[in-house]
Parts: sequence; C-alpha cells; structure tokens
Amino acid sequence: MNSTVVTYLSQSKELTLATEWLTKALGFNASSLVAFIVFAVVCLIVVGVMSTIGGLGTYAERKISADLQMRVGPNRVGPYGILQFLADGVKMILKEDIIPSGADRFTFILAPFLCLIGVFATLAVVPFSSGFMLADLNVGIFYLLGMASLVGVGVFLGGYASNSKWSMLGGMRGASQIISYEIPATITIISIVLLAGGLSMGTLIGGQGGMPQQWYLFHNPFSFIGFFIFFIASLAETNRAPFDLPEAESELVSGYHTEYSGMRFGLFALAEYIEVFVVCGVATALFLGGYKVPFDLGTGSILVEKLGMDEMLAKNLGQILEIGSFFTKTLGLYYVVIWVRWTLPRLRVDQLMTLCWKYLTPIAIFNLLGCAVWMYAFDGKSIYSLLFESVASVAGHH
Amino acid sequence: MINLGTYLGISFALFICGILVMVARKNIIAILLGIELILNASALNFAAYTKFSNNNIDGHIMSLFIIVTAAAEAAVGLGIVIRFFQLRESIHIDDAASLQN
Amino acid sequence: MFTNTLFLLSAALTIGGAFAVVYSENLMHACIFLLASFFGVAGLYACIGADFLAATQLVVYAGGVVILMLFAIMLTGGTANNFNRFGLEKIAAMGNKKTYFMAGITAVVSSLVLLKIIANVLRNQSSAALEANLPTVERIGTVLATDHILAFEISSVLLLGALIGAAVISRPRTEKND
Amino acid sequence: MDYTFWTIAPIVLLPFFAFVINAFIVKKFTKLAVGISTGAIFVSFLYALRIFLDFMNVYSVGYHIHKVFSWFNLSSGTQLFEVKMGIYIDNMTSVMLLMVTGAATIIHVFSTWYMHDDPRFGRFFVYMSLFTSAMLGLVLSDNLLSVFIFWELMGFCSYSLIGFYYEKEGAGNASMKAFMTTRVGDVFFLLGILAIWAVVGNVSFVDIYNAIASGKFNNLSITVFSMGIPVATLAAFSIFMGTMGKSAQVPLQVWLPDAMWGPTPCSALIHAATMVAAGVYLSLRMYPLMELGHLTTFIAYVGAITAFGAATIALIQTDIKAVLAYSTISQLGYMVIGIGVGSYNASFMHLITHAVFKACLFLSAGSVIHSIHCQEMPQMGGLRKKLPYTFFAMLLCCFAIAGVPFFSGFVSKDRILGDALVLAVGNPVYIPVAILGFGGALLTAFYMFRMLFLTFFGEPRDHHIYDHAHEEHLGWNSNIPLLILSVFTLGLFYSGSFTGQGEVNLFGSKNEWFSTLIHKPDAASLHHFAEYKSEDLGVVDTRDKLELPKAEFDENHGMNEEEAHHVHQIHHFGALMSVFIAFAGIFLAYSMYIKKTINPDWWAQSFAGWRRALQGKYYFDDLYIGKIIQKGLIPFNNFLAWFDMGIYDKYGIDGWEAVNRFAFNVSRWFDNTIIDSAMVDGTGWSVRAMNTVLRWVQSGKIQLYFMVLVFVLAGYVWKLNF
Repeated sequence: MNSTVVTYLSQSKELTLATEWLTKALGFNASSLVAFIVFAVVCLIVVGVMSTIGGLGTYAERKISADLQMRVGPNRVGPYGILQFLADGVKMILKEDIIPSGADRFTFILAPFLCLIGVFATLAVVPFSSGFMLADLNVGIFYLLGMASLVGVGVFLGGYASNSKWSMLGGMRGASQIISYEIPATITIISIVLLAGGLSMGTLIGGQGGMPQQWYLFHNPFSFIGFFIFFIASLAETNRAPFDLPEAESELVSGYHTEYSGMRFGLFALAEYIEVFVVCGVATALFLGGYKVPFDLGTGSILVEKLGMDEMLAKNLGQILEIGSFFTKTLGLYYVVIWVRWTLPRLRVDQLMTLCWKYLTPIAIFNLLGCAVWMYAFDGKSIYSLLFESVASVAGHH
Repeated sequence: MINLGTYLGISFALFICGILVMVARKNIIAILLGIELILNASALNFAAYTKFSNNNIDGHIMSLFIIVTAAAEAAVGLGIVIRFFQLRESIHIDDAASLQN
Repeated sequence: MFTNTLFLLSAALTIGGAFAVVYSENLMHACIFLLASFFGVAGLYACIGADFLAATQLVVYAGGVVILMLFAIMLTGGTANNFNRFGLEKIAAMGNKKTYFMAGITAVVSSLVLLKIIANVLRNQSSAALEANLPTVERIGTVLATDHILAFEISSVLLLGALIGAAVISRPRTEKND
Repeated sequence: MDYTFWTIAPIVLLPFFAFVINAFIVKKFTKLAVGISTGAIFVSFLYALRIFLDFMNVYSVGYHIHKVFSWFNLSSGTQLFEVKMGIYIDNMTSVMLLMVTGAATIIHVFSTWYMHDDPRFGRFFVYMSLFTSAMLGLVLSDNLLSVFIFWELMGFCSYSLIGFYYEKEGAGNASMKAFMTTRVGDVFFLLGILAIWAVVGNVSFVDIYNAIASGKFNNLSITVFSMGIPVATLAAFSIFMGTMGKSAQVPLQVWLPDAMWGPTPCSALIHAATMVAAGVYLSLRMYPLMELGHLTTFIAYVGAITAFGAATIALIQTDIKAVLAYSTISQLGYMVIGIGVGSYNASFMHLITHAVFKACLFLSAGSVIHSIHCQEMPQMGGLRKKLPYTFFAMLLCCFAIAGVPFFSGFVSKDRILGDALVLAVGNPVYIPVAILGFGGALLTAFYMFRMLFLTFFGEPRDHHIYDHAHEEHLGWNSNIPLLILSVFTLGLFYSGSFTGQGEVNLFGSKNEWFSTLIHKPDAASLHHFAEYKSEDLGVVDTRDKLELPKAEFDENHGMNEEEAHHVHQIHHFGALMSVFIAFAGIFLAYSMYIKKTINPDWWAQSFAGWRRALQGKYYFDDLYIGKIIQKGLIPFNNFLAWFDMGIYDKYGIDGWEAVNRFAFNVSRWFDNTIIDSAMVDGTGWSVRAMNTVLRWVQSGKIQLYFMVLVFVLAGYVWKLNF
C-alpha cells in the first residue's frame, strides 16, 4: 500500500504510541490495522472536505456570476448567504425522487453514481501537499485519466437511461465531447511527463519549485502553450461553459440530467463541481508548481536551521504552507473557470469539434514534439535557467 | 491466495464467458463484447505468467499490445457494424450471412 | 491483507461482471457489466504489481472501448426487423435457448481443452512467497523503446490504420455530383 | 581507418537508396532523380577511393576485411545449416570497387548529357542505380550465394536496359535473347553453388579456400555413366559456365552483340566495363577451385577461341557499336585466357584496363552517334574536324586496345600473351592458345583502327549526315568524361615498366603497385585463410593490420634465378612480338583505309566463303534458333501438343464425354420411366435434404464457423496430448 499520508503521519510519536498500545491490547502486530484505520479516516476527511468544496462551488458560482452581472446573488441564508448550499442540499434530499416510467431503472440509478465514483476515485492521487496525498501511485496521472473517463460513461448512461430525446442528445454530446477532448489533454500531459520524467504526482511536482520561474508553465514556450490547451480541454471535459453543450439550456432543456431530480441530480452537480476542482488541481500540479512553496519552507528545514524550531512542528507547519499554496493556486484557477463561464458565449457543436480536432490536437502534438526537441536540445534546462546561466557565464560566474 | 492457479482460473472463466457470449448472441455488438472478454482473458494470462513465472517485463508488453490491438479492433469492428447497419438496417449476425455483395 | 482483499473484490467483480455479460438480456446492461469486468481485471493487474497495465486498462477500456460500444449501440438502434430476407423469423438478437445450448456445448468442449492444458499448473501450485512488486513504468518504457521498438512502431501503424479505416468505413457514402 | 560494416555498406546502399527513391519520384522530378543517382554513385566512389587508398598504402599484405551476419539459421542439433551473408574486401575487391564506382560515376555524368532528350530520361537512371548497387553488392559479397543474388539482379537490369527502347521490336527480342542465353550459364552456376555447398557446407569464399587448402575436395568424385568425375572439376566447370554466360564466352557469346540495342552509356557500363567483367571476376575469385579441378586448359582454349573468333567477326562489321561489342567479347576472351594460363594478376589487370578503355570507346561511340544520329560506319568519315575531343579520346583508346607500347592495353594483354607463350614453350598443348592469342591481337589492332579510320579520317561519305553533324564543344558532361577516361589509358597508371612485369623498368619498381597488390591465391596464401575468423557486423577490426610490411615487388615472381631468366627471355620475345603485331595491324588498316594501297573489296571477294561465315557470325544464331530451338525444342513442344490433343484430349476428354453421354441416355430412360412417374417427390425430398446439409456447411454464419473451429482445435489439442 503506497500511501503517502500514512507514511507521513506514522512519523508522529502519538501514532507510534497508539500502535504499541493496540499491539499490547489485541495481542498481534497492529501496525497494518492502524495504517488502515488512519487511511480510512483520512479518506473520509478528504471526501467530506471535497463535498463541502463542491457545495461551496455552487455558492461561489452564483455569487461570482452575480458580481459579474452587477447583481447581489444569494444573501438570505447565513451571512452573505454562505449557507445557501446547505439549504440547497436539504432541498434536494427532501425532494421526491422521480424515476420516469419509461426509464431503464438499473442504468438510471447507476449513472449518477458512476459519475461520482469516477470523480472521487481521482481524489486518491490529488496532491494536496507532499505529505497529505492519499496515494502517490507511480502511475498517478495515468490513473487519474482512466478514472476520470468514468464520468463520460456516467453522463452517457444518464442520457440514455432517461428515455428522453433531450437527455439522449445531451448524453451523446457529453460523451463525444469528453472522449474528444481527452486527446489534447492527454497529449499535453504527456509533454509534461516528458519534462518531469515520471508519471507519479510526486515526480511531476518534484521537478518544479516554489518560485514561478521554476514552474513548468514557464519551463519552455511549448509548455506555456500546453497549459492553455490543457485548461481549455479540461473545461470541455468537465462540460463547463463555453463547452456546456450537453446541458445547453436553450436547446436541450437541461441535457443529460433533465429527467433527474432530487439527490440524484445533486450527485451529478456535486460530481461536476468536484471534478472542476480536481482538474484545476491537476493543472496546478502540472504547470503551476503544485504544492511547492518557496525557500524550502515545505520541508521546514529552514525553520529548524534559522529559528531552532522543533523538527516535527516545522514539518507540520511546512505541510500547512504547502496545502495553502496548493489551495490558493487551485482556487484561483477555479475562479477563472467560473469567470470564463459567465463571460464567453456557448460554442456550436461543429465549432466544438473543429476546435478540438483541427486546432487543439495538432497544436498539442506539435507541443509534444517541441517539448521533446527542447529536452534533447537543451538537456532539460528551463528557459529561465538557460537565460540565467548565459547571463552568469557572461558575467564570469559559474 | 494470489497465485498462478487462481489467475488462470479467473482468466479461464473470462474466456469461457467470452465464448458463451460469442456463440450465443446474435447481435454483432454483443459478439464484440465477447471478443473483448476473450482478449482480456489472454492479456490477464500474460500478466499473470510474468508475475509468477520469471518476473520478466515482456509479458506486460504483450498485454499492452493486446490492449492496443483490442482498441484498434473495437474501432474498426464498430465502424463496420455501423456501416453494415446503414446498408441493411440490422445488426443481426445472420443478416451478414451472404457471402457475396 | 489489503492486497488479498483487493484481489478478492477484483476477482468477484471480474467474474461476476463476465457472467452478467452472459446472462443479461439487455445489450446496454451487458455493456455496463463488461465495464465492471474490465475494472475487475484492472484490479487484478494491480494485485500482481502491473500498475501500468492496470492504468492502461482503465484508460483504454473504460475511456475508449466501452464508450465506443455504447455509441455503436445507440447508433444502431433503429428498426428491428424480425424477419430475414427469406421471410423466415430470425433468432432473437440476444439469443434464445437453442443458441445458448450450442454455446454451452462449445464452452464445455473448449473448457475441457483449456483445463487439460492448465491442469498441470493447477495441480502443482507453488507456495513460494511472492517477490515484492516493483514499479514497472520505467522498465516498460525502456523495453518498449529498445527491445520491442519494432512491435511498438508496428502497433502505432496499426492504430493509424485502424483510425483511418474506421473513419473511411463508417463514413456515409455520398453520391458523386458529376 | 578501422572499418565496420556500416562504414562499408553505404557503397552498396547509396545507389540502392537512390534507386528506391527515384523509383517513386522519377515521373515528377526527373532532374532531381538524375541528380540523386549521380550524386549517390559519386559518394560511393569517394568511399571506394578511401578503401582503395587504405589497402594500397596502409594495410599489410594479405589483410582482408570480412564482416558477416547470419541471414537465417536452420541448424538443428549436429546438422548445421546456417546461411551467412557478409562483405569481404581484400586487395582485389578494393581495386574492383574503385574501378566500378569510378566508371559508373563517369558514365552517369556522361548519361546526363547523352540521355537528356530521351522521354524516359529518368527511368534510365533508375535502372542504372539499381544496376550499380547490384554490381557493387556482387563485388563486396563474401559468398557465392549473395554473388548469385546480385548476379541475377544485374541480369535483370541488363535485360531492362537492353529493352530500354521497347518500341523497337529488335530491342525487345534482344533483351529476351540476353536473358535466356545468360540463363543457361546461370543454371550451371547455381548447380556449382550446390555442389560446393554439398562438399563445404557453406559457400563463403573464405570457407571454400579453407576447404581447398585442407583437402576436403580430394578424392571426392561422382559417377556419371560409369566415369568418375571429381567434384572439384564438376563444381569448377559449373561455375565457369556461369562465367561463360555472363562474360559471353563461346558458345554463349551470342547475346552480347544484340545487347547493343540498349542505350550507349548502358552498353559502356554494363556490357563493357562491369557486368561482363563480373563473370571473369567470379572465375578469378574461384581460381583455386579451377586449378584444383584441372580446368585451366579447357578455360584457356575457350578463351582463345573466343578471343580469336570474335576478333574475326569484328573485321567485317559496319555498325560502330557492333565492332565494339565483338571487340568486348574478344577482350573478355583474353581475360579468360589469362585465367587459363595461370596469369592471374595480368588477367585481373586486363579486366581493369579493358574496363577503362572500353568504357571510353563506348562513350566516344555514343558521342559520335549523338552527333550524327547514325551508327553505320560507311556513312561516316572525316568526322575528325567536327569532333576533335572525341577523336582524341578514341585515338588514345584505340592505341590502348591495339597494344601500342606505353598504353594500358599493351601492359596487360602483353603479360597474358607472354604467360601463354611461357606455357606454350613448355607444353605443346598450349601452342594453339598462344597462336590464337597473338593472331587475335593482330586482328584487334586491325579492326580497331579500321573503325577509327572509317569514322574520323578520309572524306565524308555521306555529305548530308556530315553537314548536319553537331559541332563539338567542351562540356562538363559531354566530352570531359571521355577525356578523363582516356587519360587513364596510359600504361604508367598501371605499371612502371615497359612490359608490366618489371622488365625494362621505366619508372622504378615502386610503381608496380598492381603486381604488388594482386596475388595469385596459391597454396601458401590459402592456408593463411584458416587463421582468420570472420567478424560480426559493427565490430571494429582488432587484428593488427599494420604488423606485416607491405609486400615488395618481386622481380622473379617467386621463381629461382634460372627459371626467372628463362621466363623473362620469353616475356621479352613476347613483348617484341606484341609490339610488332600491333604496328602490323595498324599499318594494315592504314594501308587499306587511308592509303588504299590494298583493296579491301578484293579480299572480300577472294574469301567470299569466309566472309559469309563471318557475316553469319559463325552461324551460332542459326544453330541455336534453326537447329536447337526449331529442330529440338519446337518438335518437342509439338510432341507435347500432340500428346495433349491426340491422347489426352481424344481419349481422356472425349472418352469421358462418351461415358457421360451414355450415362445421360441411361438417366434419361430412368427419368422418363421411373422417376418422372413415380419418385418425383422422393427426388425433391432428397435434394432438399442434401441442400440442408450443404447450406449448413456454408451458411456464412460466423458463429457456426467458430464452433467448428473450436471443435477442430479441441480434437487437435486432445490428439497432441500435452
């Protein structure tokens, strides 16, 4: 079991003591049991926090859109309407759960869960910090792609099972959009994998640093273009505007979840908002330095050296800083996603496919080649280090 | 529990299910499902022998190529199915029985 | 313990999915069960340390093949003509007792053959402790780019051919305007 | 320079790639294709030059490069069956490489001028590239099998180029004739390879030499009509038959004159310089086997008859290219005489010198033809003024081929004739060889200068043609190549001495590089091969190639003082005789065609019978077509046709028809009386039953097929019982 968070927490004395005590009390080596319990608890925490973030996402969306449109937005429930999402949740749970009579019951019930499973499974490899990552799989990003594709199946089946023409059109649009835009996204990811030399999230982030010039975003011109391709493709994959054709209100009522009501609809919505968060997190990890913080604050070693702080404390502080760094960047991107949604008009279907196949995919392939050539030609150095080194060598330093 | 025997057994079950689907169904897409099952069984076998026989990576490579081939086969196969449907308005395998035209 | 649990779950998912594919009367459901079975196989790969294979299985099958299948099912729904061109009634698309009987015979014969082949393996189970699972990604990368480079290139050509072939085959034929 | 496989292989691969690329682009980018072909062969030439310089200046004597790889391996247990391919370069190969690439480069350059008006300009270069790569592959081959492969490839190119102007019926027929005639030799060659394989278990040159040295061939013979024929003789004869086919020796010489239907540069490259020389090259490679098989006398006689006979036919030819074609056959005959009399070194030298001057002659002829669009010498005359550069080049070449001293032809041909004379003095069997050889030399000088005089001297015989002839100007691809080639007809490039054997030394023995470099593979040097091991591809040679010194020129050729003196005396006599004969031939031609003191018509009328024989080319074509094909093969065909029609068709088919007719009558009766009245329903039923079975078998239902497949597979696996 390759679990980073368990490894990190087992450094603490309390956990060691608890393990010893349990071993004594139960009469067998309890370390794996403790590890399992810790893992399960952390998983629950992550799922809970993410659900909350998903819920807050709806609130943020409404508030930001209101701001962009010079409105006030939700303002009744709680201060500044911040508890609106709880009210919505309660409403959804209490609503009647309707399954249309012509629907394919089995598939109809399964579809939202498939979406949710796909999204939650990806959370296993989202790198919140160097210590707080559920599992640093060595095929991390690849696993994430595979799991995220379940969402497409869910959307498609949701559309099919509803036995409604709006839903079916929405589902088919959604699935075709998702599998089409997976291609430029994956190729861009591969070009970043080429820079980092590994598939695991740890490797991908490990090649970057806290300062912006150490990010892969500014590593070379190709990765700079790649970021935008990835971001656009991610928007399309998560069915966000301006690519929200599967749920285009003006054409398809509400797309693949037209016939869903109550908590089933809630699950679709939740899955969508969490997926947006995950995708922003991946963009952060791949291009924006992930959880890295400047000046070695992440490991806490500088605190121990300069201030003489306790080592574990410094480490924990570093973790908190790293989590802060990650969330700051991710939520910044989250804001951009919402901003884009309320700024740009929706594309037509043919424009959508043209954008993917005639622009993004060729550019992504060009980027991949460009990255490969860059890595070969400049020995993997970033454009900043090249400039810096040339300046330094002119100045006579080495 | 995890040993070659169980893996072969699982792969065997997958294979038999694939054959059942392939022969029993009359829907071309369903037959393709059966073929996918059979391909999975063989890929699983390669991976299992890699692990339990010599831990060489070649079995994984073979499995990868099987997956690649399966993907290509699915794409072309489904293309043919759709074309066939355009021509005959049917995906019943017995409608594909004429040996000419 | 964790691996064993994962293994049991995956095996159950694999075999259960496969059997459900056999017995489901609805093609769409069969496809979903096939997806479950694929996930089980991915889990089985993960159990024996084939991490890259597991991820590939997920990406290719869940993200590609199953959605393609679903698309094909949707695109070929249409009219169900129950009579063939000779005016005889066709066998039900998802099979009937007769076809299942034939399939059963075929399955029994082939299972006899397979069991005969794997009998020795099943009889002589080695109980030696398993080696630790090593990461395979780098090794696969190295081997693909060195020993198996030809097969790798050929498979790329195969995929390109499949891409073009599928596009050409499924394109509606248009009348020439001259 | 340490050579690996990949630093040598480009010699072959560059022209081959040029061929592959050009085959695709030639239609649209003709000029580019021509450039690619010429450039590729030029780069090959640079490679070959480097190899040659290394072998000449750097490596020690007897050093050779031998790189092999396993082509396929069917060995099982103790039974070895591994076919290896590879490259083998020794001194001879390096010289040959230089000659082939050099001649090919110059001819390619010339062709860019000569062929550029042709509608199939590009295609010509495609064939030329393929041919060049095949020839180079043959030269670099380390075993007979790959030699055979490249040999056949060259044959194909020759076929294609002879039939290049396929609109003309003659060209098509000539290409078929060339293909069929050489095929006779090739079959024997293949048989020879098989014989060698049976004895040696391998066909690599090195292994064959080893087998000869270790006596594997000794006491091996097969019985044919209760006569024991040594396998060595059989193998040597078979391989020499290959040489006879490719190098146009009597009686398989008939194809080469007809090969002149091809474009002139292709005649220069294929039918003068390289492909026909490949046969001689093969025999030289296999020289130890020829010696072991006691075939040398036979070879000498074949060569002598060819040399003299072809020279006599050349006397009366009026087509300029036909003269050159017969001259080529004759000169190839000299090379074969060289093999037969053991003059290994001189024979190879004649191969090289002949390639140079004959390529130049053909190119000059091409220049003439291009200028006046006519090949008939009686319509030429006086072209000296119009084509001064061509005239100069052709003059030098005629001096060379006629054997005028200080020219290359004299050096090499005189050495062959000298060695023949040495043998004739000791052994009366060789006297006819020497006589025919010297006689042929006289005729050679005569007919070459006849050609020169008829073409370039005297008054123009056809004023219309003369007036329309293009004036010649110096051009980098028109006559510069001729002049370059003609410079290399000077003897000093090949030998420093007057006779080429060290006697009457002019430039010092250091210039005897040819004699120093090329050695007859005698018993001592064959044993030397056992020490060598071939290397895998890409392995850098670790043997110390500089340890031994370069060989010194041995004036006595390994003989003791007394013998050497005796031999030198004969050589001197032979050299004087050659000089005399050459000038006699030239004088004869001069007095016939310039001074006109001797009337050729008188000679023609006096020897009308001979003349008819010569015009009929000694009736070889009539023999082959009239006797062998028409009297032998066509009657045999007719017999087969008669058998088919008269026996098989008459009794088999018609008999079967009669049986059917009878059955039909019976069944009609049966039908009318029984079935039609009583059993119609039964027949219907049986047909339907049969139909059901057949429909079941071929239903197009894929699942059924699959089930049958599984059952068959199951039965198979069960039967195998593993």
